[in-house]
Amino acid sequence: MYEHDVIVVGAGGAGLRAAIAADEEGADVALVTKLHPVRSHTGAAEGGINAALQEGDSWDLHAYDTMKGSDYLGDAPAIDTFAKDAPEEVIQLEHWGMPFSREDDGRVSQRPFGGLSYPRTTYAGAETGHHLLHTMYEQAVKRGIEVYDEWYVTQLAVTDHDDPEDRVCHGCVAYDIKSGEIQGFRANNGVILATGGLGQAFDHTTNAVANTGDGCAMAYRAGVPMEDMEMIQFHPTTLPSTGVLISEGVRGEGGILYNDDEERFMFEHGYANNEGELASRDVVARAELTEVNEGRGVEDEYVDLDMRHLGEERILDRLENILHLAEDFEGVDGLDEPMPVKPGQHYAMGGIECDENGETCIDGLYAAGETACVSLHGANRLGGNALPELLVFGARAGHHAAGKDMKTAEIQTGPSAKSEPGDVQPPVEPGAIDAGSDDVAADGAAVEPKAVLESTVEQERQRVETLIESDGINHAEVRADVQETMTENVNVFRTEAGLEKALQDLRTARKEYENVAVEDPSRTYNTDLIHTIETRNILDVAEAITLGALAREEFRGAHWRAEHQERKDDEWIKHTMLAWNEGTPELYYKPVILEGDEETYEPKVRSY
Amino acid sequence: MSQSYNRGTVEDFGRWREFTAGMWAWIFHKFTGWVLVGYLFTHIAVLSTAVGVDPASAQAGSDLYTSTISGLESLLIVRFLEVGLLAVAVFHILNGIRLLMVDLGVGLESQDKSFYASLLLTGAIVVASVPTFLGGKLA
Amino acid sequence: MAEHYSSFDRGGRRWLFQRLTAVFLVGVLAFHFMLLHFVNHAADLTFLGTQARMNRPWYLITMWLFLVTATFHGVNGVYNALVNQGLTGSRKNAVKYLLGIAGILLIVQGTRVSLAMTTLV
Amino acid sequence: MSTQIEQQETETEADEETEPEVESPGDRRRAQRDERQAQEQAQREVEEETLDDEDTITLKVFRYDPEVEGKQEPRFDDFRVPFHKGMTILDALIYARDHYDSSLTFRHSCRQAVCGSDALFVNGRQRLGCKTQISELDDPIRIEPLPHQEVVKDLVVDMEHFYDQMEAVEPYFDADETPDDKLEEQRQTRENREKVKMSTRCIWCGACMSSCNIAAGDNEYLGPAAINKAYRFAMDEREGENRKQERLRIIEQEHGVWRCQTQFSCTEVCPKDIPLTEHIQELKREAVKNNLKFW
Ligand SMILES: Cc1cc2nc3c(=O)[nH]c(=O)nc-3n(C[C@H](O)[C@H](O)[C@H](O)COP(=O)(O)OP(=O)(O)OC[C@H]3O[C@@H](n4cnc5c(N)ncnc54)[C@H](O)[C@@H]3O)c2cc1C
Ligand code: HEM
Ligand code: SF4
Ligand code: F3S
Ligand code: FES
Repeated sequence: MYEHDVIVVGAGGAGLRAAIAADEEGADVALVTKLHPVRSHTGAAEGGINAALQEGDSWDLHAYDTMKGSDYLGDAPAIDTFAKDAPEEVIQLEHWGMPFSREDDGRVSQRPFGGLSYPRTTYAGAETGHHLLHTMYEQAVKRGIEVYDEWYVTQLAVTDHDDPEDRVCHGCVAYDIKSGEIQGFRANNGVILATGGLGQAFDHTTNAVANTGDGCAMAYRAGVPMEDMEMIQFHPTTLPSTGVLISEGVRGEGGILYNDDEERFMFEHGYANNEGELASRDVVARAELTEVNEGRGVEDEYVDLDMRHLGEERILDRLENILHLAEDFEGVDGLDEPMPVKPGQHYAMGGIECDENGETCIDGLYAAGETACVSLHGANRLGGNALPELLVFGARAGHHAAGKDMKTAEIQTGPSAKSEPGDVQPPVEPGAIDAGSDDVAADGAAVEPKAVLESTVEQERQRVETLIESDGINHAEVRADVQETMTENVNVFRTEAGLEKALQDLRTARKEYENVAVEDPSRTYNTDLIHTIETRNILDVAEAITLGALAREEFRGAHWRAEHQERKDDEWIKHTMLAWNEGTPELYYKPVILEGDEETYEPKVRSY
Repeated sequence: MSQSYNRGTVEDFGRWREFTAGMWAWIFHKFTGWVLVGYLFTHIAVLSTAVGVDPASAQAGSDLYTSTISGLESLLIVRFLEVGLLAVAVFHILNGIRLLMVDLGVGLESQDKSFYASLLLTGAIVVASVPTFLGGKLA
Repeated sequence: MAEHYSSFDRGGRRWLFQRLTAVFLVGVLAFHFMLLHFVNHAADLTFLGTQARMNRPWYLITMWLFLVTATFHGVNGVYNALVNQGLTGSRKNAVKYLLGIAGILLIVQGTRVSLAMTTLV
Repeated sequence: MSTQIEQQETETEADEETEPEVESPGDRRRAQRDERQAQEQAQREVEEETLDDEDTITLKVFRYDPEVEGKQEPRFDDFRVPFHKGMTILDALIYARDHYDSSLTFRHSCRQAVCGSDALFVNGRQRLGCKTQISELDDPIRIEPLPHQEVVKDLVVDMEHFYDQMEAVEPYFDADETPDDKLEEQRQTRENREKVKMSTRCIWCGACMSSCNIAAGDNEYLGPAAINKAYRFAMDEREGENRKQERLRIIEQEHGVWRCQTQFSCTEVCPKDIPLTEHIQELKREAVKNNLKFW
């Protein structure tokens, strides 16, 4: 068993920032991560980091933009804290040596970004995330922070009180991928989950293969509610075979979208008569899919993004990176032919419910980064707002877990924050096949930290043993089924029938999962095993997403419902919450907080 | 801990087919360098016959030094070896110049081309010198 | 944690000398080859001819410098090559001294030979 | 066609798992597994037969597992994978794993050449699996783990040594002084940022280190990636003169820059096109200049 004051699970931007923060407070902190830190998906971010740095800009403008962007589903305390802390965090990155792009006077450059009223996006070329990740990992090395890399966290060690709000998290259990060893990690002060996105619930995503929503699933099963899971952002231009992102810049420069009949469908089919290709992400994504669904897709799958008319010179000057991406990942020469694109899952706005200090309703359990939902992004995330979120809330979680005195959070967490029960009628029973059987809060009255940890370790050893020893089907089939139905039914377009179909398919997949087994008998670097466990997590988050989507009968931000074509502010300015409830998920609602420090945000029509 | 398997020499020179220009240049430079040191030692050894030559026999051209050298030079094989030595030396010089340029940061992008150029030039110089080396009286 | 290498035998000096000697050698070696194979054919060499050349002080000094630089360059090159291939510890030390001694012997013998070629001693 | 070999192998693997024991639930499961594997094998053969030759490629993949008896002696397995336009080596490996053999092991994550997980030795050259189009390669495609690194299993190599070397150059920004004001950035000229730009692109994939013959021979050699890392900081004007001196001290140790024999292999294989040899050479000159001041 390993023991530290603070255990940070995940070493992307959020995890690293949290670990450095805890270290700053003098805590003994360790990072436990299934990938070496520099392999985290934060490295893939291209665009930039928002922060109000310049004179003429201010944190409240940033907060206002963020609230508006969230379509009034963000919580004001989270948004205000975020906008206030972001500038210092970004400058701190600069002090840590991040190679930001510069102005002539040597200051950090800032550029305009969608949905921002001021050019406040700092960036480092088109590789902002890469530089952020590496700069922060380097600072972690400088501080000698312990890293357990290629250790896969499989479960949280939580006491088994009935009410999740009484539970305490004492650590987690992890599996050393290289040796196959299973160990308990005891956290004296707290565990911070920073496990990133859940894009692998979909079969077409800009997310990494490792983004399987492990943190969400583990916290969910441990009793922390999931918040606004239905809010998934889809990006309209990703490469069909890999999901690699083709930046909005192509359309910004004048790139045109064509269907198979070579029609400029954004105009010709009236999706956006004014803005055309430059309409907002969700509009374009829906237009593309409509084309494909109506049989006008190229190879019935995608549409073409053409930039040839821009001329070689301009392309090389401003979009060179895109040429490389299309060439390397799709085998297409953008100077010669149009590039195939289709919408892809991009970001999860929802996640583990937590407050401004990263605390969840379980004592000693924190969440930060994409896996968390402080509710900063609400129903729609603005470009460039995720990276500063990692910094701001990563740091806050780290500081708090290490014992720093901080302002009491205004956001309420846990089932006690419920304002009304949910009403969702799933066509099949959601949740665990055999409710209560594999919960973290295991049977027995373990409360004492060591005992909690030991019993969780034992449980995980059993799970691994069974998976390897038994005989069954390959998880890959189950995973593929989940991804397929999610992309088919819980995509950009959501109909009641589709969502119900998805829940049925997920149920079937869950039953199938009961029969999975790991074929590879080896304890050495058994990725078959890891992926099999991940698939379980994918199932849990996919179901949570779908349940939320079925419940929310309105069109808000990224969430579009065929039967409900408008934003219903009277009824739906509330968060959809999902409690695992020992395997029988329960949906309820929690109010959105619109009273900010400076003003109370008034929901307005979101148009740009 | 997992033990691991060492793939041994396959990894090094078993892969020569996959080497690129810079690698070949390195190998050739190494090889020619070693030949040159080898030669340097031998050369001094041969020249050592000059020690203790008495002036009289030198006048007659029958001293050990003169006769050793002309003796060696009368062997055709030695003449061929000398051509080889020339090739080795010329390549080492030309590639040495290439390396000095690399050290100075000049023309790094065309390092492969300069290597091929060294090879070609070496070939040309050697071919051009063959008559001189193999010519001259053998006896 | 990463180990910290602090062997302060900073290889820089030998590296620099290898380049400096190389520059010198380019000229002298080419000259040497030209003189003894093209201007005077090797086969026609005689002790007296050699003596005549070696008696010129600038030639003698050049040849001697040629010897010294070539020896340093060659021996250092060989040493480097071996170290690059991962020679370490006592074997490395052994090679270092062996090559050092060989180099010195070569220079000593070379010096003796070149002096013997002159009428200076 | 190589399914033959495949079949044999699968059988041997299965055999070994059966320990001499009286009938137990485990045995039964194993027996079932054998049976199912045989079925799957048959199915797979059918599947492969029906694949049109035109549209398939053959992967020859290095296999090794220190624990599994049939794999202790390294071998190559053949996989026939259907080809589609835009397919990368990584796609093909994933296909082979998910359809034929779930124990096929390799690292991968981002699928877009930023995480640096999947540097592999493909047809004799270090390449990122996700960034290598199959259409550019000759069939059959030979895929091996990175040379000069210890193999953990199949295509996974031990990266510890590489990480150690990276960390040995104190790879973190450490300015002599930073502004007191928490909202005041350090200034950096555009030229200076341009100068370090390429060096900051490294994704720690290890391809360069694996291609360098010197790094293969001399375990203590810092290697191209680590030296490039040192370059990234030594050349960053924000750090200040004192730190630069310390950085030069690190790279000019015996196993630092001087070991580089300008083989250029590192520069050729770097998936991020970092001019590694150039950076190393510049540091050599920088170190010499610096020392000349003291001589
Ligand atoms: C292509 C792309 C472009 C983007 N561009 C931008 C942009 O321009 N601006 C912006 O603001 N945002 C952008 N985003 C969003 C932003 O990059 C992400 O939201 C953010 O990086 C997530 O960071 P993270 O630290 O939460 O997670 P990650 O960086 O994904 O890190 C997750 C970590 O958790 C670890 N982990 C996961 N599961 C486990 C487990 N079970 N056990 C142990 N460890 C585990 C992983 O090893 C990893 O270290 C982009 C996203 C994508 C995909
Ligand atoms: C004539 C001009 C010469 C030039 C320009 C030259 C250049 C060089 C250079 C630049 C190197 C260093 C390679 C490196 O470390 O990367 C080198 C190595 C070497 N040189 Fe020379 N050299 C010359 C003559 C000689 C002579 C006359 C000898 C023989 C005594 C010689 C023997 C060597 C040896 C043994 C090496 C080491 C090879 C290795 O790495 O294994 N060189 N040469
Ligand atoms: S320098 Fe290039 S090849 Fe080497 S680790 Fe970095 S990215 Fe990979
Ligand atoms: S391959 Fe090695 S020798 Fe130098 S130029 Fe690159 S580090
Ligand atoms: S999978 Fe990330 S670099 Fe290839």
